Amino acid sequence: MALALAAPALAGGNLYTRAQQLFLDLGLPPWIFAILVAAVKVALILVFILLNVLFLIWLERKLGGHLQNRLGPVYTGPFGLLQTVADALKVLVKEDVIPAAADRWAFIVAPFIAFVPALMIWLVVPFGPGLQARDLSIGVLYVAALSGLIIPSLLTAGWSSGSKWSLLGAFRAGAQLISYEVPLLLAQLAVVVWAGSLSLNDIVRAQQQGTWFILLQPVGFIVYLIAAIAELNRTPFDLPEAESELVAGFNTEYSGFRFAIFFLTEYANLLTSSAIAATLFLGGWSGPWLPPFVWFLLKTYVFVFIAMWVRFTLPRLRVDQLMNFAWKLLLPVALLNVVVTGAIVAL
Amino acid sequence: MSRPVSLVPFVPATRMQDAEALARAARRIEEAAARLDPKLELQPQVRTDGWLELSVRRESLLEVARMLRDRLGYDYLLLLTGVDWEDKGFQVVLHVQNLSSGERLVVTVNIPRDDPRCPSVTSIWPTANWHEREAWDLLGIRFEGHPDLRRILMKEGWIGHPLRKDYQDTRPPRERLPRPVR
Amino acid sequence: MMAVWRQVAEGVTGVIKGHVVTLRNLFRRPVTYRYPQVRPELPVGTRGIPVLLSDEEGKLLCTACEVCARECPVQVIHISAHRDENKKKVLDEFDIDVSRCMFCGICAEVCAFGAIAMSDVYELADFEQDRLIYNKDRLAEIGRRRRGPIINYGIKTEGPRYGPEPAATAASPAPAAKTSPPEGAKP
Amino acid sequence: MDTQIEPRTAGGEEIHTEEIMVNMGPQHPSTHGVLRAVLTLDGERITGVDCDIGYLHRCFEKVSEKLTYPQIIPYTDRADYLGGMTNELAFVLTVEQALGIEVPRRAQFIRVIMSELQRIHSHLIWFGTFGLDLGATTPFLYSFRDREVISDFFEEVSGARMMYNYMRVGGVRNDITAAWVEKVREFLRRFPAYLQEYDDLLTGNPILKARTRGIGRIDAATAIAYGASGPVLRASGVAYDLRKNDPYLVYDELSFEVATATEGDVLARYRVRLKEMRESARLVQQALEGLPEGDFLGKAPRIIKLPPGHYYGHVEGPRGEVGCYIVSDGDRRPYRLHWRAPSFVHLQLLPIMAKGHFMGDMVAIIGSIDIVMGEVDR
Repeated sequence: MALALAAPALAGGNLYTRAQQLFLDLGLPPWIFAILVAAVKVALILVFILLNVLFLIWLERKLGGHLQNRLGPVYTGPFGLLQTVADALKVLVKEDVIPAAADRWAFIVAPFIAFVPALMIWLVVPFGPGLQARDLSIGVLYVAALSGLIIPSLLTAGWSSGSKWSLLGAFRAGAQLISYEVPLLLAQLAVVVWAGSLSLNDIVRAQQQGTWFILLQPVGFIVYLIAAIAELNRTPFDLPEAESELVAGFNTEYSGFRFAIFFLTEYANLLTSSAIAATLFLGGWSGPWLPPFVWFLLKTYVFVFIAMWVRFTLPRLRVDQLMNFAWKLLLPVALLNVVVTGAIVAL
Repeated sequence: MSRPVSLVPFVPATRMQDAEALARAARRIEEAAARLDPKLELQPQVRTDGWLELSVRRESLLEVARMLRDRLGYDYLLLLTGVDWEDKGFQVVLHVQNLSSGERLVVTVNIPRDDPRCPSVTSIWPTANWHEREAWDLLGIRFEGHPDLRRILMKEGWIGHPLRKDYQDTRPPRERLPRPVR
Repeated sequence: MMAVWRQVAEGVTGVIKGHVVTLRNLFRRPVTYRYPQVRPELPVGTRGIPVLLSDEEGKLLCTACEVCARECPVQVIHISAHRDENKKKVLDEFDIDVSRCMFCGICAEVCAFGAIAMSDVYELADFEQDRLIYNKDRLAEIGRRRRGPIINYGIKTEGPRYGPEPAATAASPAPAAKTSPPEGAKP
Repeated sequence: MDTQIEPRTAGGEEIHTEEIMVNMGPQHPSTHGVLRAVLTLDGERITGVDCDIGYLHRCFEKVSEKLTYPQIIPYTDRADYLGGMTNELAFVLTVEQALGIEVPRRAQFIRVIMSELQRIHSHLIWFGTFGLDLGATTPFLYSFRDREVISDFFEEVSGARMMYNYMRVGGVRNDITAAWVEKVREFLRRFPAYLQEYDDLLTGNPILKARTRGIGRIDAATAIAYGASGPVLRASGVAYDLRKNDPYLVYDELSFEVATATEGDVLARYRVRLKEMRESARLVQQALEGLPEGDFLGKAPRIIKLPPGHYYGHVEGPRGEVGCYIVSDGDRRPYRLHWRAPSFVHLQLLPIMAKGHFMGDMVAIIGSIDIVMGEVDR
């Protein structure tokens, strides 16, 4: 967290130009400097995500525990804070089992296909004013494109495992994620229409000048919330890995660190979706008194809390109800929302 | 969606303790059997615990069972099992009940030990399916006309029928913890 | 149309109600016992392992009548005795194979001399299988830790959780592994 | 299996599809033990179910032939390990009926209290695991929280939390104390609030309704033909309850309603069980009110020998009719003992209920018939 907080100083205009000047004075070609800056940015984001994911996993277990009248992890570290670290260590030293029936290379590669896009999205997430790895002018589109990349990963994982449970899980994952991608994008689209820009930074600024989009777009927010939870494979939409039906769905056969990568991806995606929600609907980093970065984190965790709260309350939908819900309810509502938004904006 | 099923009329408390009611029920069975086939010669016995007991010959079991269900309303098979009486042969025991009147009946069928066959009543009371499979599995009574007579509790390829009194476990004895010598 | 709206409203309130329940429980005190640190206060008569009781002088009450061994449904009690010069039975061995005992308490119930009782000792895990056969010394030792009267054929104990090591008599040298103290034999 | 798949076409050409066979169990999170169901799936739709049981077979009936009657009592606990009290009761009632023993009134009341607490206890587990089957983890923890209280009651009075060995021929093992009664009263006072919590959490939930309504439907005729009993039969619209229809103990002196529903689907069974918990609480309340003074263990012969003959006794267990069939040849040991396990009977209905439904419904159906494999395999 400290590293991330120090980021303004690193990426801030002053320090940045000074460092650039230093490099040019040393006679080094400018591309070396560009690569170095990029590497620092990537490292910072990676650290930020990993730290948060560690915290998220702990939070999920602790919150889940207390929502269910139990304690959650208590033994490792204060409040069991080091539980995730302990689990990670345990998982890493476990045997890496690749089933005999598996399609070996696809099986090995699948977790990483999911993991890399989950990290890449963070390129465009604005942590604070100017605190953004790259302000793409098509930010929202970029996010949408990358978040869709998880589908091939899950399909690959399920198919290559050589297990029927995994296969069923993969089919479910494919159908579900594609279906919920549509209302998710439409919910984002309404925000984009209102803000008049695809750049996440511009969207935050638009909210800073006006009001938060959650107030202007309540329907959009709810659609986003539901679709995002579905995209994250979390209860009540956790069908691809429904443990009471499909054992563990697409990752039934995964163990050891490959399983850990899937696990990590899942929580990284939760963080991503929450960050995007905070940016699009809750005004991103904008807010009084506190530093922008803190505001950003707080808003992200509001969404995280909602997602966890929902998980520990609701039962799971059935596969056909899931599809009906997406196509017959969520999609029309999201479309209507876009149309109404467009009409208002046009007026 | 189909229509809701109507509630079967509530059965009043029928302990069936009074011998009169039991005797009446026994007579009904006797009369129905006589009407069906005089050669059946069914003699329902009245027991003290509220049950009727009826011994049926193996050949006529199916016929009697159908009569019991269709004519006399014994629609509910509680359990079907077998008893190994060693040299006296096997006995198949059915407990059936008339849900709406509360009449209860034990049907026993004696079958010789060297020819342990018995007609299956699965076609009359579908619930008999697993009960008969269990009786076949554990006692080795072959139910003829059963749709799917396989072992149910023991694994496939098990040798022998464990609930028979002369069953010998052919497996090697399990390793026991040696008692420490003191 | 009205019916549809009512259904939607019902659904939404149903979901919200559920969330309220979980949120309310978030602020409730957890009910978890932190087991190894916090031990439950077991009622008298809880059926842990059966133990042998002694009189004030520390002599076993058991008369080797073998009723318990006969009545035990799983046949885990092993008794051997000899007759002394007064033709009185003297108990030599009394072993209970705890790994097969099902803690039904019949042995304590049938004992006419009150020599056997169920104890509240239930943590019986061990690293060696033959240490699960409790001999009369270990059973008597747990029995001597009794506190309070016998209620529901059971007693409450105090002190260390495990019985003492089986005495290595000169006649039969105990295996070497047995001399190591049992793990977790802390007070 | 006999269901034909309609051919699918794409661009005029028929697509070749195949049913897949999936082994659900014996190690599967929702088969409630070691049930192995061989499913034939057309996509997600179930076209056939074949149950394979016996993984938990412990030769209960064979072992019983070698044991005296008091020694069998702890074994009956282990048949349906979530309904120990009612199992013991079924066995003990059969023996008492054979011997013609009169049981003291206090013992009868205690038995009623224990059976009904056991029913609540068992239904709470069912509620939790049913929620778990449907993907809701929280109800499980809540119901176990409340069930622990009842386990404590049992432990205090019988010495064990699950394998009670509490019923005796002629009465019960231990008396209940005034302090215990007060504790149970306190629990019953809080119980409606618990049930309200469950209702809010799960019963009113639209997802639960969508998942359970119209699923696994069986009509009354099928239920009767397949020998269903208990909540499964009552949810199909047959008000058959042994406590009313063949009253044992003092049930005919207590007032309670038989919980029924007519739909015969998973939701109906869910409702029936929740209602039964309320009724059981009422019964415990009444039994505590009317608890007479007196002996808790009546006179029974020291050595129990049943007169030659065969005897059948049954009680209404949490899962249905628990029956005990004893054949005696006059010895101290039964010549033959057969256990009518409701779960064994109900499991036969699974293929009928599951056919044509989705994979996800399968777990809901298994959850709704509330099987205990210990009882199925005995």
